[in-house]
Order: sequence, then C-alpha cells, then structure tokens
Amino acid sequence: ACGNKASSAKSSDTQTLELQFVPTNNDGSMQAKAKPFGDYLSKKLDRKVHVTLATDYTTIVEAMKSGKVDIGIMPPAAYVQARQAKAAKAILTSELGAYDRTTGKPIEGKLRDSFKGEVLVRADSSIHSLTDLKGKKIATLSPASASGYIYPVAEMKKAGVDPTTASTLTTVNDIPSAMTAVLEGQQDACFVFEGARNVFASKFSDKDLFKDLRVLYLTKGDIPNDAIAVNPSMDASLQDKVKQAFLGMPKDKEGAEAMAMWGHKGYVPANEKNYDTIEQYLKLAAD
Amino acid sequence: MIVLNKVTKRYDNGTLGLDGVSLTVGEGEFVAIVGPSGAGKSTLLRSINRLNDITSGDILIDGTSITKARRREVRAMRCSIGMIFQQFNLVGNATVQKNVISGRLGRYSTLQTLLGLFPRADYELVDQALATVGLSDKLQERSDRLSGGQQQRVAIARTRVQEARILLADEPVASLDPVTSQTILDDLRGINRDAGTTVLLSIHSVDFAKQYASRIIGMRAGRIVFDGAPQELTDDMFRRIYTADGASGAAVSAAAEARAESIADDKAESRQQ
Amino acid sequence: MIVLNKVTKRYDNGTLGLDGVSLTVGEGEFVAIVGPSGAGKSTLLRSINRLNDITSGDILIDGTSITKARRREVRAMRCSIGMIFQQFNLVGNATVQKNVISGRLGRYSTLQTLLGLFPRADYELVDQALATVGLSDKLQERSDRLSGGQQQRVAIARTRVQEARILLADEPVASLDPVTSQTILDDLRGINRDAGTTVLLSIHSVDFAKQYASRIIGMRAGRIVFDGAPQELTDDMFRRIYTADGASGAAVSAAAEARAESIADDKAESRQQ
Amino acid sequence: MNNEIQHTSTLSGPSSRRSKNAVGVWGQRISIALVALIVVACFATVDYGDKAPMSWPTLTHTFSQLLRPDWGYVYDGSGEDLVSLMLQTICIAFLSMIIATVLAFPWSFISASTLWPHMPAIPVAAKFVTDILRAFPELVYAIVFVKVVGPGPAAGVLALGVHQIGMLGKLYAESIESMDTGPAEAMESVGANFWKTTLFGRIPLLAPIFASLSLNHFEIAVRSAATLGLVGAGGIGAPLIFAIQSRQWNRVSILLLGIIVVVAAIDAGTGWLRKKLL
Amino acid sequence: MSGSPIQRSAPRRALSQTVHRHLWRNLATFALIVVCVLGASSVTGTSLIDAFENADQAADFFSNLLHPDWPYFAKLWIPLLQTIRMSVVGTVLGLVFAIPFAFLCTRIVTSNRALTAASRIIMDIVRTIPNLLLAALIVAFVGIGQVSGILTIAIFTFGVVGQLVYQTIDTVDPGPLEAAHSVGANRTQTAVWAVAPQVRDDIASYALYAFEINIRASVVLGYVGAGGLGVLLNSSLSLQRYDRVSLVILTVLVLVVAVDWLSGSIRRRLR
Ligand SMILES: Nc1ncnc2c1ncn2[C@@H]1O[C@H](COP(=O)(O)OP(=O)(O)OP(=O)(O)O)[C@@H](O)[C@H]1O
Ligand SMILES: Nc1ncnc2c1ncn2[C@@H]1O[C@H](COP(=O)(O)OP(=O)(O)OP(=O)(O)O)[C@@H](O)[C@H]1O
Ligand SMILES: [Mg+2]
Ligand SMILES: [Mg+2]
Repeated sequence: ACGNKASSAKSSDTQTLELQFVPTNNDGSMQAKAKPFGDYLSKKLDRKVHVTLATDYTTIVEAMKSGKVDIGIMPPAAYVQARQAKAAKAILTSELGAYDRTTGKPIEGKLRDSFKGEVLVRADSSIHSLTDLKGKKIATLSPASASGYIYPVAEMKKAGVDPTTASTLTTVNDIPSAMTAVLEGQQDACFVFEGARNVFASKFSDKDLFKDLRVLYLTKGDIPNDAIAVNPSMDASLQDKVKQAFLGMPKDKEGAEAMAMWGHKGYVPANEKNYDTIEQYLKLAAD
Repeated sequence: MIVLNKVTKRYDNGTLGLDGVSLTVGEGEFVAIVGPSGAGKSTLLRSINRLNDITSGDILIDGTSITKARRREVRAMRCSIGMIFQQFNLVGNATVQKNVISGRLGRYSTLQTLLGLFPRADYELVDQALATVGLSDKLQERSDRLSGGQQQRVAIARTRVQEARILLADEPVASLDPVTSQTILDDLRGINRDAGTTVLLSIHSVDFAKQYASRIIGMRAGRIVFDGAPQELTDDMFRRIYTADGASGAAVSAAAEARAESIADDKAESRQQ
Repeated sequence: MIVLNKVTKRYDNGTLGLDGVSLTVGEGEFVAIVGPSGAGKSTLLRSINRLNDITSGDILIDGTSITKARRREVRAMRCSIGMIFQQFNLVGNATVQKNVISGRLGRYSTLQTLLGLFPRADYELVDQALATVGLSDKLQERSDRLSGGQQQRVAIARTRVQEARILLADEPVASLDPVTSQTILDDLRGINRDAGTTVLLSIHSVDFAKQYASRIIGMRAGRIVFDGAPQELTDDMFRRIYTADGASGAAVSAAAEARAESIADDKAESRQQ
Repeated sequence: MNNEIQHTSTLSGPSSRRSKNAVGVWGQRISIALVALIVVACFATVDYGDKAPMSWPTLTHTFSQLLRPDWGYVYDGSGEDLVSLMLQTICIAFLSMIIATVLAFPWSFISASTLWPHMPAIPVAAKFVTDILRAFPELVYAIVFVKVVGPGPAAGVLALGVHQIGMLGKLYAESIESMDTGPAEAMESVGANFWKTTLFGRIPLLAPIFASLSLNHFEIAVRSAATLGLVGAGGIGAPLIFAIQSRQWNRVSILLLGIIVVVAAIDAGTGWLRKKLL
Repeated sequence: MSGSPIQRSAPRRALSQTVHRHLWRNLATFALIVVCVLGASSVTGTSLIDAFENADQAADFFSNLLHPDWPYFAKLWIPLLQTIRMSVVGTVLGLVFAIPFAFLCTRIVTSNRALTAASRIIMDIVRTIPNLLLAALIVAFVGIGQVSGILTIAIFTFGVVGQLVYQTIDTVDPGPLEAAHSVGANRTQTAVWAVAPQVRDDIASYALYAFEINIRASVVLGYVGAGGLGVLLNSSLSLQRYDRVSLVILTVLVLVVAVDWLSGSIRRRLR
C-alpha cells in the first residue's frame, strides 16, 4: 500500500530540475532575478525548475559533474571544460544583439549567436598593433574568460607576442574597472568583449568612451554565446522538451520577459564545432 | 577635611551598603574603621574618592563636594587621595615597578604616560617605597607571581609614591604577618605624623586599631554604631559593633554574641595586668 | 597522615618556594603554619594536594605518594582533601549556591554534574554550611557582588560541604573580623574534634595559632624553622621566624627585628598577668 | 635606572636563572626587531604611485547614486527582493554559526594547550586540524558544497559553517588558554574530574566570551554572503555582485543598507547577551 | 550542625532553589534556539543527511588536490610575497586606527555616550561592508592596484579588530582601572596603564588573526588588480587546474600554521 501511495503522489516521480545560470558578460542590463525564468520553465516542463544565478565558472562545471545541476546556461569556456569532463551537452546557444564592427554601435534588430573579443587602448595612445603591446601593461579578466583573456592572448601569441611573458597582465574583477584603469593611464590596454563601450557608456558620467577609447584589435575567432547545456544522462525526451521550451520563449510574452531580464534575445540550436575553437585557444592561451 | 553628610549607598541588587552615614574627619587624623564583614567599610572608603557613586547624601573633601564635582575636578581631587584596595587591584601581567609607578599617574601628562617618560626621581621614589615594604628584590617581577602578602605590599608601595594628602586603606594588612603588619602600620603612622596626611583605614584587628588610631569608627549593617577615641571602645561597645540583630546572618548571631563577650573578657583581663 | 620528604619547589622564574621541607602531620592534628609573607606557606599547602608540582622530594598522603600518583588516583585523593584558597577562587559570575555545591563535585558522576541533579540532602548541606558562616541570605547572590569577607566565607562553606578528611586552609580568616574569625576557627576546631579531620592552616595571627592549633610550624624562606606545640613557641622562636637574614628584604630586617622584639615583649607581659 | 636596583637585590637566585632570562630578553628583542624589520620592509616596498588620481566626477557621481537607494527593491512580493533575500541570508548565517559553534566548542577544548599539560602533542595536532580548515578559502568550500548538495542556501550554510569551525575553534582555544584558572583549580582541589571542572569552573567564565565570539561570526557570515553569491548559494550575494559589476550604485546602496540594519540588530543583540552573561 | 532554623524553612526544596533556579527560562531559551534552527533549516533547505549522502562528491573534489604541481612554485613565490606584503601593510594600517578607535567605543576613554555610540555605529558600518563591495568602491575611487588592495584590507581589519578589541576591553578586570582612577589618572592614562597591559596579548592575537584572514582575503582582492595569491587561486580554479589550486592552498596553510605558531608563542611569552 505504501508503495502505491508513493508512486501515485504527483510530484515525487517528476524530480525538481536544477538550472544554474552563469552569465558570460554582465552587460549592465541584466537583472539578478531567477524566479521568472524558473516559473516559466516549470510551467512548460510540467515539473519544478529551481534556478540559481552565479558568477563563478568553476562551480557550474563541478556541479554538473556531480549531477547537482541538470541544466547549465554557461560561458563557452566553462562549457568546454564541462564537455571535456563529459558532464554537459550543449543543446542551444543564446543570441545577443549584434554590433557594427566599425563603429562599435549596436545594430537594431540584428541578432548573433557569437561575439568577439576587443582590445581597447586610449584613443591618443601610441599603440597601433598587437605587437606594440610588447612591454605594456594590460588589464585582463579571469583567465577563464573567453573574450577577456583566452581569445586575445591566444591571438597575440599567434601574432608573435606572448603577453604572459612580454607584457604585464593584471587581472581585474570587472570591465568598468579595467576601462577606468585604461582611461586613467594606469594600464595601457584592456581585453573586453565586443560592445563593452556601448554597454558601459552610461556608467561613465564624465567620459565619452567612444571618443576616449579606441578598439585596437578585434579577435578573429568567433566566441559562441552562452551555451544552454544539459546533463548527458538526461533522458532524450526531456532534453527535447527543454529545447522546445527555450526555443518557444521569444514567441511567448511571459517567456520574452523572463529572457529579457538576463539580456538574452533568442536561442538557436548549438553547434559543437563552434566550441572547438575555444578548446584550441584555451590550450594555446594556457601554456 | 572629609565630611560625609547623610550618605546612603544602595547597590543595584538592592543591598544597602551605607545607610545614612554622617561623619567628619579632620585634617591629620588617623581613623580606623572596624566592623563585621559586610558592614560597609569598603563601601564607605570607596565612596569617599567616588569609586562608588552614592545614592543620596553628599561627601565634601576640604569643602568641595566630590559627589557633585565634574570629571576633571574629581580627577584633581583623587590625585591627592591615595587608596589601598582590599583586593590589591594590581595589573597582574605588569612588573612590580610599573604597578608602583602607576601611583603617580595623576601627576603626569597624557603624552608622558603614552611614552613612559617619567623623571628619574620618581623611579628612585619607587625604589624607596619598595624598600620600605621590603620588596626591593622583586622590582622587575611580574606582580601575579608574588605571594598574597607581597602583592598587598606592592599595593601599599603604589600608594606611598602617590604622596597623597589623604590615605584610604582598605584592610592594608589583612594578608600580612604580624611583623610586616606593624612595619606597614608604623610607616602609615609615620606618614600621618610627619606629613600630616589624613589616614582612614579599615582593619579587622581591633588591637591594631587601638594601638595606632587616634579615633575609631565602628560600623555595622551600613551604619556607624561607634565613633570615639580608642580608649572609649569599651567591651560593651565592642559587643555592640560585632553582634546585634543579625546583620551577618541570624543563625550566627547568638554564638557570635557569646564569642564577642569572651573576646571582650580576654581583653579586659589582659588590660588588668 | 601527611608525610613530606625533602620537598623542594622551584618556580619557573627561579624563585625557591620550598627548600627541602620534611614534615609529618598525624591523623587528626590541628596544625597552624605561620611565617612572614613570602615564606612559602601557600606553596606548601598547594603542594600537598598537588596543585603545584614539586621539583624534588615526595609527599605521601596516608602512605600513598600523591606526587607519583596517576591522575585518576590524584583525583580520588583530592576528594578527601579540602582546600580554602588565599584568593578564594570563586566563580565570579555564578551564584553563591553554585559555588558552594561545587565543593561536592568529586562525589557526583559526570552525568549528574551535567544535568545538575544533586541530592536534596546536599542542598541542605549547602544551606547549613552557609548558615554556619552567616551567609544564608546570600544564597542566590552572584559571588562577585559580595564583600571581601563574604567571599572568603563562601570559600569556607564550599570546603565545609566537601566533608573532607584533610583540610588545607590558606589564611582562611585573613579578610574576616575577629568575631567571625573566631566563629570560623571554632567551626574548624569542631570539625577537627568531632570528625577527626586533619587541619593544616596557614595563619598570620600568632595569637589565633596559639589559641587553636595543637601544633605550630614556623616557616621562613621556604624552610621550616620551628615545629612544636604552641607553648614551645617562645619569644625567641617568634623572633627567629619573623626576623633573620633578610629573606623579605634586607632593608626592612633591622627594623623588623626591633619590632618582633617589642611584640614578643608585649606577649610576655600579657602572659604574666 | 633599573640596573642600579638590580644589584641591590638580596635574593639573587641561581646564576642560571639570570642567564636564562637574559637569553629570553635577547630572544624577545631579536624577534621584535625582526618583526619590525619585516613591517618596515613591507611598507617601504609598496608602490604608492600605483594608483589612479582620484576623479572627482566619478566620486560625486558614485556618492550621489549611493545616497539614492533603490527603495523599490525593498519589497515587491516576488521573493527576490531585499527582505526575502535578507531573510535567507540571515538564516544561512545563523545556521552556519550554530554548526560552527557546536563543532568548534568541543574541539577548542582539545586544542587548548593549557588543558593538556602532559600531552602537548594533542593540542598541537588539534590546532593543525583547525589550521587546515582555515587554509581553504570560503570560495573553495562554496564550490565543494554546491557540488555536494547542489546550488542553493544549503550549500551556503555548509560552506560558511565548515569554514568558521576553523576560525571559531582558534579563537575559542585561545580564550581558554588565557582564562583565569583559579576557579578551575578550586574544582580540581575537591577531586572533580575534567568534565566537572569544566562544567563548574570554566564554562560559566567562558560562556560570555564564547557567545560574543560566535555572534561576531554570525555577523561575519552575513558579510560572507557576498562570496556565496559567486557560486549561486543563495541570499543577497548574487544581486550584490551583479549590482557591483554593472555599477548600479543605487541598488548596491539599498543592499548595503539592508546588511547594515541586520548587522546593527545582531550587534545590539550581542551587546545585550554579553551583559546578561557577564 | 546547628542549622535548625534553615532545616525547618526548607523542608522541601523546589527545583527553583537549586542550580536549576532558572530552569524554565533556560529551557525556553534553548527551545527558542531550536525553533530558530529548525526554521532556518527549512528556509534554507539544509539537510545534513543529504550532505552526508553525497560526501563522496566532496571526497572526489579533494582527491583532485592530492597531487600538487610542485614546479609551479617557481611562479608562485612572487605573488606570495605580494600577498604577504599587502596583508602586513594593510593589517598594520588597520590596527593603527582600530586600537585607539576601539577605546573610543568603550566607556573607558570617554564618558560622552553619544561619542561612544557614534564610534560603535561607525565601526559597525565599516565592518558590515562585504569585501567585494569594499574593493569595488575603492577601485572606483583610486583605481586598480596594490594600493586599493591595501586600503581594502586596512578598512576590513579596522572593523574586525576594532570590534574584537572593544569587546575585550569591556571584559577586563575592573580592579586595576579603579586603582588608576583612584590616583587621579585621566581616562587616556587609565587606558594606557591599566587596560592596555591586560588586553595586549589579546590584541596581538587578534592582529595575527586578522593578518591570517587578510592573507585569505587576497583571494577576493585579486579582483582589484592587486595581484597576489588570490589571482592564482582564482585562475587555477576556473581553469580546473587543481594541481595548482592544491599548491596555493598548501602555501596558505604554511602561512596559517606559521601565524598560529607566532600567535601562540607571543601569548605564551606575555602570559
Ligand atoms: N606562580 C609563581 N611564580 C613564581 N614565583 C612565585 C609564584 N607564586 C609564589 N612565588 C614566590 O614563591 C615564594 C613563596 O610564595 P608563597 O605564596 O608560598 O608565600 P606565602 O608564604 O604564602 O606568603 P603570603 O603570606 O604573602 O601569602 C614567594 O617569594 C613568591 O614570590
Ligand atoms: N558590587 C556589589 N553589588 C551588590 N552588593 C554589594 C556589592 N559590593 C558589596 N555589596 C554588599 O554591600 C554590603 C557591604 O559591603 P562592603 O564591601 O562595604 O563590606 P565590608 O565592610 O568591606 O566587608 P568585608 O570586611 O567583608 O570586606 C555587603 O552586604 C555586600 O554584600
Ligand atoms: Mg571590604
Ligand atoms: Mg600565601
């Protein structure tokens, strides 16, 4: 009798899904709200979805490895690590607004599922090429950040300058700090994501980022956006349901609102190949 | 001159430490306060230099009320009032020398104290004071490594270097052997005679009180029950101070009465010789 | 029976607390230890129940060496050795009752202690002990709110409830008035006579020592310089104990010698009557 | 000055004592000099020019934003407002403090050297264990516990709790080592064993100290909630980090205000409790 | 014994007259704590059983740390020195301000209640600001770099040590204070002469305690471009180089043990 009772209980056979979101670039419009997203997915998947926000890349990889996170929305570099550990399988990639690559301004209505890294210097700086960065001071983000470290470092190495030995790298917490350091002359250059000047313009009340900062270099390699990855052990029908739920979000008012809080504009199916570049670059940048 | 005017002290827990005490002590007197344990002797002495705030009444030192004085004034007044504590109140992990010289803190500027720059003469004073109490060899010892009596003597030396005009001593010889006690009391009498320092001490030994004091005050249960010259402290008086309606516990009082009587008798006997 | 065999105690800082002391105290004796401040009285008492480890020699309690005993044995032995401390050693923020009942801790199981489940009879014992020292009304008072003498009496009550066979008392009446002192000492003598408890006390008042003790030990500078019946403590002996080659500071000794002489003379006089 | 007196000392003790003291004094002087040297060297080698000139517009902008807290965030019923998240943070901090206290308390008795005069190895080993616990940064614990129990407040509780065992264990042990031993001695003299001595002679004296140390760590745990935000372990951490990263000073300001109010309340509680226990 | 009146007055001894005098109050307090714990566990969803069931995951993580990348030490020691330097300077600066301020927070140096209360509030606020936020604010003002790191550490130390010190001051033996008052010492003199000796070993140990926290705090400070071990720890962690993480933690452990030993020996000497 007991067994029957347990199996008839509605919620006990449909376990709570754990979703964690680690944003690649906090572009300032992002709100630290997890509930709307969770509520939306709960409704669509017909089971409880618990959503958490985090900023540390390590945790999500470890938590996916241990099976404590079922769905991870994570930066490409973190996804690559989780993939190597056979703990994650990307089903979707998020889409963000695209930027005009000459002006650095956003292009209305155009979406992209990848972005690039930028090397910013002061507008009046004498640095005009990657090789000029030799012996200079550069502010970077964490070495696990694709745009803020991996891509520019790898491409500099390709260009014949190894910034880890030839330049002085300083790790900073966030992009505004890095840009301030460049503006104030503390650092000669900084590695940021494409469009950073646009995103943070409003945070600099006394400076015009577009006038005072110049894009020295835009990485050649494309960086895929956030990967929406699931645990490979998740059963196929559920994987599909998750995929459909995400793909349906932009068409649904509630879904669109939830997405907007995180700055996502849409989702497209993931292409594992796009992430292979990161894997190569990661190796290149690390040693 | 010390004048207490209807001084009452009630502790926070309701205990009545002093119960309407009025008292005048003249310049240069040597007054001994006796009384059973818990009578309020310590409370009285501590009220005089305002270590206790009193509940009502007034205390005047040379005509100035210490109870109403502002902080700076209190400090100035305390400068010339020395105090020997029943529990010594030494800084355990400081040296004897440091403890003794702290008696002169009231005379130094704050800056001087911060830097520890004291005159050589003062250090010599410390040495002298320690010699008087027989502790020259413990100068640089930590004070918590001393025996009970040695600690008490350090506390006495501290008060000596203060060179105060009024000396309050709360059982200064309780932990001392008879010979050292006499040395200390002789010394207090010396200060009293030579420098005209007013001395107020609480003491358990009635014999010592009679031998040294020019005036004896008997307390019990927060009140003064005797005040007179040593020779006026008759056996009857002795009995009245130490026994009565159960201030230190009803159970003990009957037996105590008998005992007080026998002590009084002893004294009477020895006086007759 | 307590036997000390060439006991030497040197403190970490080099001070010699005891210097080859040999001593035998029989069952049921009432021994008073006298001597100048710093003579080693506290050290001696504390060594007997091994609160001090000694440097060399041996101490036997009823034939068992406490110095060599293992910890469990020491504990069992201490159960029957009561101790009154010179500095009281009360838990300041605990009530008088809790402090007193802690005297019986050696008899309870750990679980009982944890739950605080003590027999009703023991609480009555606490009440009686407090009544004996005249503190019934302070049962639930915090012990740091008591006067010096009251604290000493709480410490005495704690030892009373222990019902030990050997009692070590370090200046149990130093902070007490003469009447209370007599009450306490009478009480100790009562325990000594009725229950055959061995009592070893250090005391500054030679008069009390003579009045109560069946044997007096005089110490100075860590050595025993006198050991005999009260009547054997002659004036000459008194002088030898309290004055000699400057153990408590050379400066004071000459004056002290004179003073000891005068005290001895006084005594001689009063005895003549 | 002092030298003069030292000759007059009559009880000059054995010569070994003097030389031992001399070594002690010199040892002390040398170590003080060494520490002073290190401190001076550290101060001297810092590159003080390595900073940006203060930019007044940024300063005034930041402060004007900070002074305009985002009141709308205080409560909006979504469960992700200041009040709800703060409550969660308080619960995380409280539970972690309880866990740490319960475990550090017995451990501190094992690691207090004064309680083990005959077995000095035991406290040394026990202290080493707390040292290891402290050597791991909170972030590492947070990662581990997210891995163990999944993201959420539970991971936060465990991470902070384990980290604080090490911190509290050390502080507790040090206060045991420096406490007044008189009362414990009195209990020992009646034949009480270690437990009874501790119950009657140590705990009453330690209770106020331990309580205030624990409550201090309650506060520290509230502050540490920010670290937990890094890993998604619940509380106000994540919103705080997001707000800082995107320079939303008015949001930062309201979050900070929340923390201040809570910590001030805990502080008041601490004060009251200490007064009661002392 | 002659306690007859007492025996009569206490024929039955209620629990309330024994050591269990405050039994009900104490039980109620205990119950309150239990209720709070239960409430908090339900809010946070903490279940120890869950944690123990998955303990193998923790073991899995820690097993990664068993093989430190020893050669990496060649790259580690400069950040190590930076960390130590930052912590030393920050701690000393923090202490220099914290100690006098802690005295201000008590009634020992000032009788001005408002001043005391204000000092405590200031200390509370300073202590309250999370390190990350402190770092962000300081970076906004003085930019990235060592100076910011040091300032962050100093401010943090100020708050933490200040509070510990003033709480210690509140519990010192009042006897020596009275003695100092009785000779007419003013409040500063009392603080220096009677309080400081009593709290100096505690201050020493709190200072070292703060120093130790600061060494670990450099993990956070890595974020402000101040360099140090924290940066290495963070990057090794996020690149899943656990062999390096392990080496960093071992280094921190050595520092922690050293500081602990130093703290112990200072306290032994002063005791
Ligand atoms: N903990 C200690 N460390 C170092 N020396 C000590 C310590 N305790 C006592 N001494 C020294 O040992 C000697 C004997 O001390 P003890 O306490 O036994 O004297 P006492 O006879 O009890 O004196 P008193 O009557 O003053 O209490 C003294 O010179 C004292 O300074
Ligand atoms: N801090 C305090 N709080 C409450 N009551 C106190 C406090 N200090 C003393 N008392 C009480 O006040 C009364 C008088 O105490 P006081 O210390 O003046 O006595 P005393 O005459 O000095 O006694 P003793 O000779 O034992 O030292 C006692 O009953 C005592 O219990
Ligand atoms: Mg008194
Ligand atoms: Mg003694």
